[in-house]
Amino acid sequence: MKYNVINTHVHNIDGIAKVTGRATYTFDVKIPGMLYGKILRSPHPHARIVNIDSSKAMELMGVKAVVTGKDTLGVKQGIWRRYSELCDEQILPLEKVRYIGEPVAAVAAVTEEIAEQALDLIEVDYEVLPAVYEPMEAIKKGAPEVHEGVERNINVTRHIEWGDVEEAFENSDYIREDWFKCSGQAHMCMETRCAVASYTPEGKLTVWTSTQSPYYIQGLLSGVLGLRESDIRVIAHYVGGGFGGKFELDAAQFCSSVLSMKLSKPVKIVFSREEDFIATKRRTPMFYYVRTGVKKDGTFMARETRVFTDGGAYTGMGATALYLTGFFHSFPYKWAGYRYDGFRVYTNTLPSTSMRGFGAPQGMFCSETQIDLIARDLGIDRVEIRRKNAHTPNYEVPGQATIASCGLTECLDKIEEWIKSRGDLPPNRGIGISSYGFMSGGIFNWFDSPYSFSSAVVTINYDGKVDLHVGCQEIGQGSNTTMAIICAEELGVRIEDIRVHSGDTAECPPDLGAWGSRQTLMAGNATKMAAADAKRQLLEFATAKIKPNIVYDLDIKDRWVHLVARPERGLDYFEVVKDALRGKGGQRIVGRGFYTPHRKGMISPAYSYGVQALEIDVDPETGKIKLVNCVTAHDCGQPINPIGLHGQLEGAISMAAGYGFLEDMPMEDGKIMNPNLVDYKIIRATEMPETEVFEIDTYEPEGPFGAKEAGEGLTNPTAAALGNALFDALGISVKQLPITPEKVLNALREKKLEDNK
Amino acid sequence: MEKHLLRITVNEQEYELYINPKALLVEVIRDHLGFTGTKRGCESVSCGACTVMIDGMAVKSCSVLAMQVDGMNVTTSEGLEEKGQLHPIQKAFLDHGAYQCGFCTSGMLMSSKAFLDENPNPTTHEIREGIEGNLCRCTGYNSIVRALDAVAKGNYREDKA
Amino acid sequence: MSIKCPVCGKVAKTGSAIDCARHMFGTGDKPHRAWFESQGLSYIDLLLSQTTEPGNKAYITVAELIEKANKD
Amino acid sequence: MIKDFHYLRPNTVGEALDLISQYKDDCKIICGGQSLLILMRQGLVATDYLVDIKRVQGLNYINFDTNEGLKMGAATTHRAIEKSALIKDKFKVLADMENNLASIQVRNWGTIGGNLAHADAAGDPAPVLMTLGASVKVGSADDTRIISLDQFYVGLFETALKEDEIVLEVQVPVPASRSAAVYEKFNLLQSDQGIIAVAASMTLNGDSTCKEARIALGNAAPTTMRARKAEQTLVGGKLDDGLLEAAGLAASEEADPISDIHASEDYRRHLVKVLTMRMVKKAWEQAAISA
Repeated sequence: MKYNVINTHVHNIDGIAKVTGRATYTFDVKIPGMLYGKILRSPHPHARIVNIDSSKAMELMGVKAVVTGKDTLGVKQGIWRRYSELCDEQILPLEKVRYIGEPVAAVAAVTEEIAEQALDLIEVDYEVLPAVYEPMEAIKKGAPEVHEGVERNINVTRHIEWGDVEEAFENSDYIREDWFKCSGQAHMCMETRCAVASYTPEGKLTVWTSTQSPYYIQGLLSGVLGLRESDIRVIAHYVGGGFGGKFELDAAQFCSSVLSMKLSKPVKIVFSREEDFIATKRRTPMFYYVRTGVKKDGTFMARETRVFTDGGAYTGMGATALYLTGFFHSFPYKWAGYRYDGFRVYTNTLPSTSMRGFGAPQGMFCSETQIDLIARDLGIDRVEIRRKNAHTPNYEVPGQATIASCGLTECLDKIEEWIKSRGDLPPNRGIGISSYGFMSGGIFNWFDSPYSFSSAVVTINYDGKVDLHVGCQEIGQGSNTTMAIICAEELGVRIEDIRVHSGDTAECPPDLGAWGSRQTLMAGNATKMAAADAKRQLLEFATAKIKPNIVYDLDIKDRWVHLVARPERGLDYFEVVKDALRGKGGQRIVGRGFYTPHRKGMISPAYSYGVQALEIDVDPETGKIKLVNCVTAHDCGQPINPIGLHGQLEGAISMAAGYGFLEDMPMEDGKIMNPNLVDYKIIRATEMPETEVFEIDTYEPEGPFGAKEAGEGLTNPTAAALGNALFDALGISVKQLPITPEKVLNALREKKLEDNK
Repeated sequence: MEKHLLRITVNEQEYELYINPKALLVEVIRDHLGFTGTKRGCESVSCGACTVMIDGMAVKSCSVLAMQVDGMNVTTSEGLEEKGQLHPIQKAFLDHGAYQCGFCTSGMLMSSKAFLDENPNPTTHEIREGIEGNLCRCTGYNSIVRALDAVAKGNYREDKA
Repeated sequence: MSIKCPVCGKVAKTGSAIDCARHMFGTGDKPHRAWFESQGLSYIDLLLSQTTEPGNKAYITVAELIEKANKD
Repeated sequence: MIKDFHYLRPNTVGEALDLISQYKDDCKIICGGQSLLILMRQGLVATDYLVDIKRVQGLNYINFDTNEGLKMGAATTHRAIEKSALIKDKFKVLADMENNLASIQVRNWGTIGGNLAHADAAGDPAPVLMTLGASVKVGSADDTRIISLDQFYVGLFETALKEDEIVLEVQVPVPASRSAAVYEKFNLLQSDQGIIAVAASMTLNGDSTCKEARIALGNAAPTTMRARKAEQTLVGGKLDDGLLEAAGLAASEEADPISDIHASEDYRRHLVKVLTMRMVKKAWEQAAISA
């Protein structure tokens, strides 16, 4: 089917604002009378708060207010609102602090400098408590209790099982066990967490903030501040990155709101980069035990996996990551029997949560690394063993998921072709591959939203210009542009006819926001439905005007309202709009759309698939790895916005490769040792490999115009492909992320010893 | 603390202001003069989001005291447009999707401008070195490299634009 | 003889004690966990050793106890 | 937040030195200041007076003559050195080193004098200049003197500068014939400082045996250091794997590296060995064909 707008070269509709410095981020917001807030943070990983004395700070000229937990309602909040025991975080705690960097007080002053000076004048008496930093320690008898009454510090457990696992192992010819450790990772959004809260005596609160979900923040603020949801307006017009770290309530949002409510003045809080590293959240570190049984011919039979994750001090989105890592660890392969047990353990460290890939990168690193080891052990080709067990269209993961579209086999073929095309590699070069797949939005609603997951409103004005109001959030991934494309295509107009309104809870319908790769499919379906609704209303008038034989259908394409069977017979879109409005008593045409998945299994309505090949160059004397080429065969259904898609792919590679060999958050006694951009290594332009993508065409029946997830799943394969490339180059397998030069060297030494045996 | 008179030209407009000498250039640009296109992403001269041009050189404005550029010419991303027309590099960024969240973009543009002014016919590796002082968490840089390569190849000369 | 699960009586296909142990770990519900404790073992400590140490120690330990339980 | 200070911007070297002798350790000197400002923002450095010598006349030049050798004003930027045709021609190792020092933005503003005086053991210029036998001319209001870089670094972030002295000039002698110098740092990001860095310069006899060897290690000890034991193992020797191995081993033993989040002490020693072997070999081969 031929599209006019979809899959064409369309500029990002926010582009000009972004390349001219006009885009105003929360970081840039300045309003008259605005005060500046700073947060006092705990120097202890675990301590009881005995007393906080802020009298000296209040005496400092220019200080307007100091607040502590006592100035709040003391509500324990969390994003898993359906489960009160998982709402475990008081952002300004009353009783005790549970990690280094946890907020204990907040100051508002006339300048940032005075606010910072005031922090030194606040006296806090702590009773320091014994702390625990490793899940394997925290789970032992007698370990310090991070949260009172939580046995063995076990926060959440998850069990996923299908088939008869014992029988499947029994029928296996070969069984392999491996142990893996996956590190944490910082979201490292270029815009640190920040918020400007403005409470006015009418009892209304407006919060400009850098968030992935204005609706979640509105709901969570309502819960902790005791205000009606609709009296809180959350605005996020431009957001400097999210990556899974910006859809829970953060201390900038909460403390600025509490201070503003106390003073009825606007208060701005911007996290320093160090605060953003030590006191937000991080990708969940995981310990994996994987036991896999296969047939001689490489058929996957059984897998039994046990995972312990380092939850840090609070639950946040970590509970979801625990589930998704277990499910996607089975992905994208068929298993006769599969059993996963996951344990999320509290520790006195920075809380862990969702981050781009949402547990799947860890699960797939462990799975794909082991698959290469099994292929070697059995002497089976690594592509062949994957092809043999790959998901296929209309496959059902027993009790978990129903797959509709799936281009995995085609992806494997394409990558195999590319590897062949590389011919013989020079010494110390290797190519690693990894399959992957991901969800197109989650079906779960632990937030307990009463609203549909996504909504959209399309309004057609007299001049034919279309206002599209969506609750889905633009965070740089291009959702505003994607929605504009979908709306323009469905309505039959041009991209420049659409004006997108998003990032404002007062203007836009509720939507769960930008996480779990949900927007293209869910908000896209809502947008398509709203546009179709508006179009139907237009076509009623057009039909009355053209008076075609009743057997004819009308449609609109590129501003031309016409008979589908006789395209030359039609009317100008703008004329039809004018007539339609008059016919409606001058009312603008309004179309509504909404989407909530139903009967789509436990996880997601649709799944993306792909295979990635990464070519690396290793220096065997130092262990240093250089990325050379990264090629991805990618099934995201019908591409909507090709420029945005390519950008998502390359961005995911840089972040996921960094996870594979650079990025880590080492701690000593709960203190993060590299909370700055000198010591925390992020891939720069000179480290980025050449990239190439093959789009594999599929059509996803559940997605708008056949589209599905495109950007997040691409974070899943790269670390595994990197490890497998090392295996291909030097025959060593490093099972602890990140794969640093030192680990490579140690692995080489061990291999030498083995070989000499 | 006695204030000092700072004479500075930003985007071809002269300014005179009295500042505390400890004020960083980025603070003067953003907070005193209101050019908020220039961003800040770290406290360690690492991220490059604050990159501006000082007398044509790319410099991180968080690493410089405003008084040190007294009497000099500063250009920020707001100063790239010429007669209301987008600069070729800005056009190339649009065409190649060389930005996503956009927070690093102003700094990236200024590094790019200074780099191409100095080296109009770079190799792609030279382009990568030209922007290695600027962190981007979204794009993976390759779209930026393609955009600058296109500008260097002359695809955005006025006669073609 | 084929080994029965001392809690729910399930007989693993192979009837071997080790598979019965695997079944008990995998099920891991309250009654099954309780049995571990009743044997003076800690379900969690056993999982811990199983997921962190090479070999199959925890399963073997439990298998022995299951065999014992099946004898008497 | 940076503590308040009085800002002073002298126009001439004389004015600068007078101010410094007047305020002594109540003042700090800022040139490029990119490192200093980070420390001041972290509150690690506070000062009553800040003397800005970035734009002082007569501190920004690159000269060369065949007797005196190379002379660079302290306020010469890294970028100027990197781009200088003269340096590319006569001291390629310097230009190459500068090309990989941090990012263009930092090289545009940062100065060679400021870098050397900052005395960061991981700094790039010091090891290279050491192997080139460089010295710094330092001056106070009453006196100027020449300090060989070998004597310049006395401890962690500590130099031989007196409280009223500043670096005025970097002096590099004319390289001997049949000699070559090379530098390499090991890092994960191209623009980073080295986890370990090694510079080596080799001077050969007519029969291509080693006449003189100078090896300097970056980030392998509290200060940039010469690997003198390694140098001695090389003098008089012929280029072969055994000799390289011996030199590398010697360097890794005399090095005094720390363990931190980026690398363990053992791994750093290993890197010293590998890089020393590579640099000596490379310099030796270049020297052999240089004549």
